[in-house]
Amino acid sequence: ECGRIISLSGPVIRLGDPITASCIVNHTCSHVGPKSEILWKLGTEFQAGKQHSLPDGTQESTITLPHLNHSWALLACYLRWGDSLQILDQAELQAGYPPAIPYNLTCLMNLTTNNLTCQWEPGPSTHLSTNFTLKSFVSWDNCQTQKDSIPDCMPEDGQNHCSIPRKHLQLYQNVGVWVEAENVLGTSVSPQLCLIPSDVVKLEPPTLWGLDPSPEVTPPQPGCLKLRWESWRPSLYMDQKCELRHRPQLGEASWALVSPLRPKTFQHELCGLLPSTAYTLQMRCMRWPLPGHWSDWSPSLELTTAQR
Amino acid sequence: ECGRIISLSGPVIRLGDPITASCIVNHTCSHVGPKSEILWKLGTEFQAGKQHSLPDGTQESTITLPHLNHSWALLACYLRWGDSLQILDQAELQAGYPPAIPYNLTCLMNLTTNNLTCQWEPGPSTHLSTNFTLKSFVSWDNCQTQKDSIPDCMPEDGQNHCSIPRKHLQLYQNVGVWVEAENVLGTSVSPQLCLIPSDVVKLEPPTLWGLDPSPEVTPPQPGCLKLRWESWRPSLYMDQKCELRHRPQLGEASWALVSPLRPKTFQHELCGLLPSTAYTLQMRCMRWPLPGHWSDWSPSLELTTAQR
Amino acid sequence: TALGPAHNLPQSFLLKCLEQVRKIQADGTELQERLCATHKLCHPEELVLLGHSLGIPQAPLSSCSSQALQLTGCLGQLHSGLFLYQGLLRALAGVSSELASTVDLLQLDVKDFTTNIWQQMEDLGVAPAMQPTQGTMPAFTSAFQRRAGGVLVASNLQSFLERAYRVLRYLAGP
Repeated sequence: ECGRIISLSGPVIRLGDPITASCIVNHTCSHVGPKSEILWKLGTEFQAGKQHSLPDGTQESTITLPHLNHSWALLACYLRWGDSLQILDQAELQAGYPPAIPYNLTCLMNLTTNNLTCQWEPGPSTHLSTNFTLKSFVSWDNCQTQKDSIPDCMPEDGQNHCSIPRKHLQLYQNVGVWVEAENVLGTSVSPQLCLIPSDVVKLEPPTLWGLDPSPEVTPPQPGCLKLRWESWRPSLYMDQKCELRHRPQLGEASWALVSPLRPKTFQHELCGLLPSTAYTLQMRCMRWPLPGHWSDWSPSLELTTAQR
Repeated sequence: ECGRIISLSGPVIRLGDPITASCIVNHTCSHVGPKSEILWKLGTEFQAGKQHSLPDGTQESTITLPHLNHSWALLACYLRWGDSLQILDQAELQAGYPPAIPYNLTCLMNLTTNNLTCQWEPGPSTHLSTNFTLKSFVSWDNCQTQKDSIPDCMPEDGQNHCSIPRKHLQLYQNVGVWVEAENVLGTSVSPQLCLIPSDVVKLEPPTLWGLDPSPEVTPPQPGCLKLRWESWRPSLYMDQKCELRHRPQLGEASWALVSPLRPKTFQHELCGLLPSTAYTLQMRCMRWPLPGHWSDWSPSLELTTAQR
Repeated sequence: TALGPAHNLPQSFLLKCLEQVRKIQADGTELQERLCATHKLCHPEELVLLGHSLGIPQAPLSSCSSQALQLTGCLGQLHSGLFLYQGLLRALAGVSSELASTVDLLQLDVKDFTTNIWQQMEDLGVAPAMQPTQGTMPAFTSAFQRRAGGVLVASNLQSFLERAYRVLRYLAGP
């Protein structure tokens, strides 16, 4: 082996930090004269280093790059050999930042997949391969002490969300959850969230239907509408309160709100409306009185009130 | 245990074959009177069996179903107990056919994935879970003897095609390939194909371009078109012949064919056409003189001939 | 005996060989382009010194020169050369994840071509009793050396194939 690079300050450094590297050329490198010039090439640019001979005749050239302003670069050590330049060795330099502290950690319990899905903001790019891990444990107090462990949740490459499977969860116990970010320059840890999965259930919107007149359903009074609704089926085991909003389709009237309403009813007459007017109705529900989040508003239902 | 079914003719039988099963009720089944009636239920239909006592007081009922006309059914053994019917045991009956001989086995060598992909017709449904396996080997003669083995290729569930990876192939040697189908009622084997992967390469169509007048390209003569083409890039290492077909866009003229053509040309003047007429052109290529398949015709190129 | 175009090699064998040479050349070019794009190792002439120290062997084709074509010897040298390149490509294993599939494909195509030549030598009854065994391969002790070795092996292989193509073209006639 004729020569090689010994990079003194590690293959990965902080962006902006200086890099020192040295390249040695063995005196045994037969084809080479004693005083051959060693050159450096960073990316496409040649640079000279400080060259000196070691007692055993080995040539050494040292270079200090003030700061690396690319996150990746190739540094090659060349030897002038006759009228050609020969590459002796090449090092891949990587520069970046240690991971920032992940923030905005939020979690939602999904009743369809039965997973607790948490997402977070990773912070600015580190330019380095950075692994995120969602860590959590079950706690019987408010997340001061661990009752049961939960395996680490590894998000898919590049994703900033992870889902903890139902089998690791106790839906009515506290779960302490946080995010760890790690790359070759360091580790960072997000603040810990302490939540009860059933309190963060993500409700899908309820479903609204108009009621067509039939033997069981007498036609609505003028200025009234007959409708029924049912909150999202997988959530029917939860006590909920719902609210209905309506407004005439035309014009810029603001929403009128009817609240609170039961999560399920087979027939509801909504009155006090303008006769023979097309209305837009939407509903949303929320676990109640136990803690929960509002669902999104349901898709609009268009109904027209009876004539006077 | 009060009683259980002993199915005499196997849980899986040929569709249409009779099934015999018997159910025994132990005399030790304390709650039961000595002469309790055993009943059978196939699907939703109750049937009586032939019941007799064994020397040790055990009751046995045997039933013979002439032919099972469902591919799957539940057969339950009941015991009359007071005025209720008690289920003692239940057997799942499956009926189907042994696999038919797979046919229409064809293979194509894909130069993008570098796989040899074979597909076949599985034949009529067997109503049973049937596994297909693509078996193959490398041969230095015409598939009489095996030179090198190739691992079995297991298609994805329900798929009737499988791809043999490049690393198991020798592109210029014979490959013997066939399909084996297997289910609980039997096995069947397709006829063996003997092919050379490079002779069954699937060529993608060539690319056709019109040539815009430029310093290097003089405008075409009236009634002529200037075009260039290149056969599919991954196949350029193959000697090929191509053919061009063209016809006026309007009207019902049949295709005129220009053949054979080289697989790549930077400038070709096609003449003998109607002046100032819009033409549709397509090209296809084929490995030649070595064996191969025609590619599909290329997408149409629309060009208009120069005015007189 | 110096053979003109008259020889007992089947035309389909020669056409397949020509096709295989072109395929391997295309694979080799792909490897060279990737080594250049990914690792900025684009010029074999910058790696001569390293090549000496790594001791990358070259494959002779002296029996295949058009002035002194010796068919049996030429086939033997073609086979030995291809066999050598199979070994060199195998020694490059672990060159880098980006290049692994390109090196694998190149090695498979070289292996196919080696097999074809050997089979034809057997058919002509000129195949040695034993398949050759691989000599000692250069030891690449760093990722850089594997990549530099890749450039040198690919470059040597291209010139080997160039000479092989000329003799096969000559044998296949017009």
